[in-house]
Amino acid sequence: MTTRLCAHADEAVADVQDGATVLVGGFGMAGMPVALIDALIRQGATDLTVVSNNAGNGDTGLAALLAKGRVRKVICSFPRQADSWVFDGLYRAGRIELEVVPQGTLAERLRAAGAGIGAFFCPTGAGTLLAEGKEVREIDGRLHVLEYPIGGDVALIGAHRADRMGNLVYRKTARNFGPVMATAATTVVAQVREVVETGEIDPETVVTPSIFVDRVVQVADHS
Amino acid sequence: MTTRLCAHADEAVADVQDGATVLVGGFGMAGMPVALIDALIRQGATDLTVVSNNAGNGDTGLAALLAKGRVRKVICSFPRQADSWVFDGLYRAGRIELEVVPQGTLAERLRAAGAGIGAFFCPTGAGTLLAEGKEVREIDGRLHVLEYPIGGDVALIGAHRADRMGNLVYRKTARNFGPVMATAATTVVAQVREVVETGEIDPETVVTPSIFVDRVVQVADHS
Amino acid sequence: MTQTSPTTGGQGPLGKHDIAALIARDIPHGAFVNLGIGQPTLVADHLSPGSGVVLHTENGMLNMGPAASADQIDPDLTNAGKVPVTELPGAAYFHHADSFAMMRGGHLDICVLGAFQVSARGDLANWHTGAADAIPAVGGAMDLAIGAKKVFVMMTLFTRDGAPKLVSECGYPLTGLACVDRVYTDLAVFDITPDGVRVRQTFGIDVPELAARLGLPLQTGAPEHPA
Amino acid sequence: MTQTSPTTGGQGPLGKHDIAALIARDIPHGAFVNLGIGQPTLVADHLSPGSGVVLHTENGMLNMGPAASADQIDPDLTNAGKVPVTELPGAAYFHHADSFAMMRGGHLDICVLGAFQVSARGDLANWHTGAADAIPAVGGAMDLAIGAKKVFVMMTLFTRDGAPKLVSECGYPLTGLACVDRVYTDLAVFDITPDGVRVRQTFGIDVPELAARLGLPLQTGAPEHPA
Repeated sequence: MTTRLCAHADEAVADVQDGATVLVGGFGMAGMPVALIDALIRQGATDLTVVSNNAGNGDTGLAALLAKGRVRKVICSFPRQADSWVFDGLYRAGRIELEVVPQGTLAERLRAAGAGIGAFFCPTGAGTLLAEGKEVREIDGRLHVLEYPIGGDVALIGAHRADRMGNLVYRKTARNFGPVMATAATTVVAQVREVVETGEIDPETVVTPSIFVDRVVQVADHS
Repeated sequence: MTTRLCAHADEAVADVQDGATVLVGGFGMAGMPVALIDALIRQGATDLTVVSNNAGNGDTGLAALLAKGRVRKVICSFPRQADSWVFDGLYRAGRIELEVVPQGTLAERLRAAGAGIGAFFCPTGAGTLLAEGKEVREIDGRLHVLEYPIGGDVALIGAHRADRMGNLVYRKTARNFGPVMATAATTVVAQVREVVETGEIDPETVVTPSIFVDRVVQVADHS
Repeated sequence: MTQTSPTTGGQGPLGKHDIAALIARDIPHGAFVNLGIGQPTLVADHLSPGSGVVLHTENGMLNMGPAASADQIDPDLTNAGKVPVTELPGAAYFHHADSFAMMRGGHLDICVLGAFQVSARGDLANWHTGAADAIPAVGGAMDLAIGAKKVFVMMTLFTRDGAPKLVSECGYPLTGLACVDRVYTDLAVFDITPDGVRVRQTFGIDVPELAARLGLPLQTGAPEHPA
Repeated sequence: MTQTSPTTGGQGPLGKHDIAALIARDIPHGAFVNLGIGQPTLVADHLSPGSGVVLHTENGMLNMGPAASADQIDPDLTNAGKVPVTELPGAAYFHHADSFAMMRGGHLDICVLGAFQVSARGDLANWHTGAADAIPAVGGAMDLAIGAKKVFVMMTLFTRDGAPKLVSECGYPLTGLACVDRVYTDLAVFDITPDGVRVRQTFGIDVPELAARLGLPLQTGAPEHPA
């Protein structure tokens, strides 16, 4: 339905429920919806499952959400980084669950959720620890692992520009997980740097059409 | 490898082999690579499998290729149209094979070929004639049909503009099957209306990156 | 447009433009809608500019505008029926795999389809007559049938020969199983519910006669699960 | 860069920059290449502007340029290691699902990866030490391992403790099965072939000594299936 322009990030995440699965875009800081994560911390929802490429860096953003004990489980490709001490501590203390998914399989499982694909046979990870317990099938002489969709209750993404209808464009490699997460959640919230009038984005260049976007919040850059 | 700019459509399709599977873009006339099909007719390859949304209209283009007896099998979603008399005649005479695939499943099977997905469970067509003989599985309470990739030896597509590297943009609904077929064939040939210098297409707006494009031919519009 | 209570016959039968108007009225503000090909595309003519309804065409576009006038025709811009159309502000183009992912992924609010038959449990038959010499051609029918959040069918209730098209079991080859939510016809509007077929409105016929002609049990009264 | 015939030891061992230069020299003109993260990204420094090589970064870009200088840093433009980079003319951006579809679909000509171990049949271990307290983190390693047409590994041939990293069976958890085509090391370059490990070049060591230190049978002579 019609995309809503929210005056503040707090309004955009006001209804996130305890126990929700939250898809969080970004790769490193590029495309990271920092203002929305901060609003989610203020909002207070807990017992969350977070799906994101990483599991937080430093002490802000996703790491701050984790540090407050709001996250029950992380589904990501790469939790361990030089500055992922918050996650590392929680994990070693047994206070957070972790599902590690190869990065491309993570993207494809999100896409499957958005694209109505029930499951898919994927060659990535066949014969490795990450395929343990999964159905495996040889197709055309190659081992494939059966992978299921990952959908979210909410997606928080960072885009560059929206029009008033909710069409989105991204900028450079900040595009990353945003477009695919936007297809994969019941409620999709985008933080953007700029909102323009409908018609000002060339229809050939729209990356995420408005149909996928529920709420848009304009925030100052890098906040 | 590096995209080759061909002076003429004949050069671009010179090496299509008898027995090849040829993906042909376009939906109606929008995006139809007419000049490439005409060149393929002149080139003479036969015993072809053609994958396209339709099975030819009127007496030109794909219909002309069929009329010359060059096509053993058509894989498409919608062969029967008001002006598909060439296909209709061949089919009724038992001189051409037909595999009918739901349009979205056709697009998704092409994507799977290009994306290295071994097979996927798809709800479309479950419980219908088009699922007969296919593996069916209930996932989340819904029947799904196991669908396999459709890849091509050659893809012939129509795009709007290329740069000299082979990056492509399309125009309006002429985009249709082009981008997905460009990922799904060993050799991808694009006819375009315009070739511009590398760097003149905004990297944010590239729809088919050069990695997928082997040959580009500039042709006059609607030829 | 004629609206009546479900238990009394109003004026009828409706013409196809009346049915289209009825459907247009039931589409919520701002909905994302696919109108398939053929008769359902008439619904677009009855959507007001202020409806906020966004039309999807499966050949790769959102916010499709009306059919193109002679001087607007652009061979690169057609609807799924290959009719030249126009573009509204806020449109977006995408390729076929993305377009059908959007559909199959349940992102469209409503699609409106024609039908040969609909069964009492919502099975749809609209792609194949099953005749031995018919050339099968499915297009996007199966994708549309299972993709949208709500599937509305627009059809006459009886064939020219008087045979019901709302039936206990489809005789024609199926397009999709249990996928239809509501059926708009010249004589009545029906909801397909877990409890069976429920009459929402009738036009020039009363419910007992309707039930008799269809040979189907019909529920009446307010639906328990409004669309 | 030192090149020798496979049967005579040349100068060696090579430093990481020499190995990177060697790999760069073996990348064909116009190839589409992913350099992963860490040491393999050094290969980019040895590609000449005229090489026509197009770099892919899995976070969604083709025709990535060199690392950004201080005044070029754009937080929206990084490589897979999250290092600020630049854009070359003819670049293209795409989202993560498209980027990994490109990789998994076999469209990249070459990817270059680091490794803990490579087995004689090309199994790769580069993501997990298997230590009980290690936090598993795979990133794009498994996708890269199985995706590109050719997978090159860049590593030292022995650990600091002198243990071989080219082994008959990997002891570390695997990243991918039978996926490595060629192994570039400080002491030798190897092709993984259906007939076993074939030495292409050595640096400061001869083949018998190499075979002895590795404890592996080694083929020599021209490869039957050149990369």
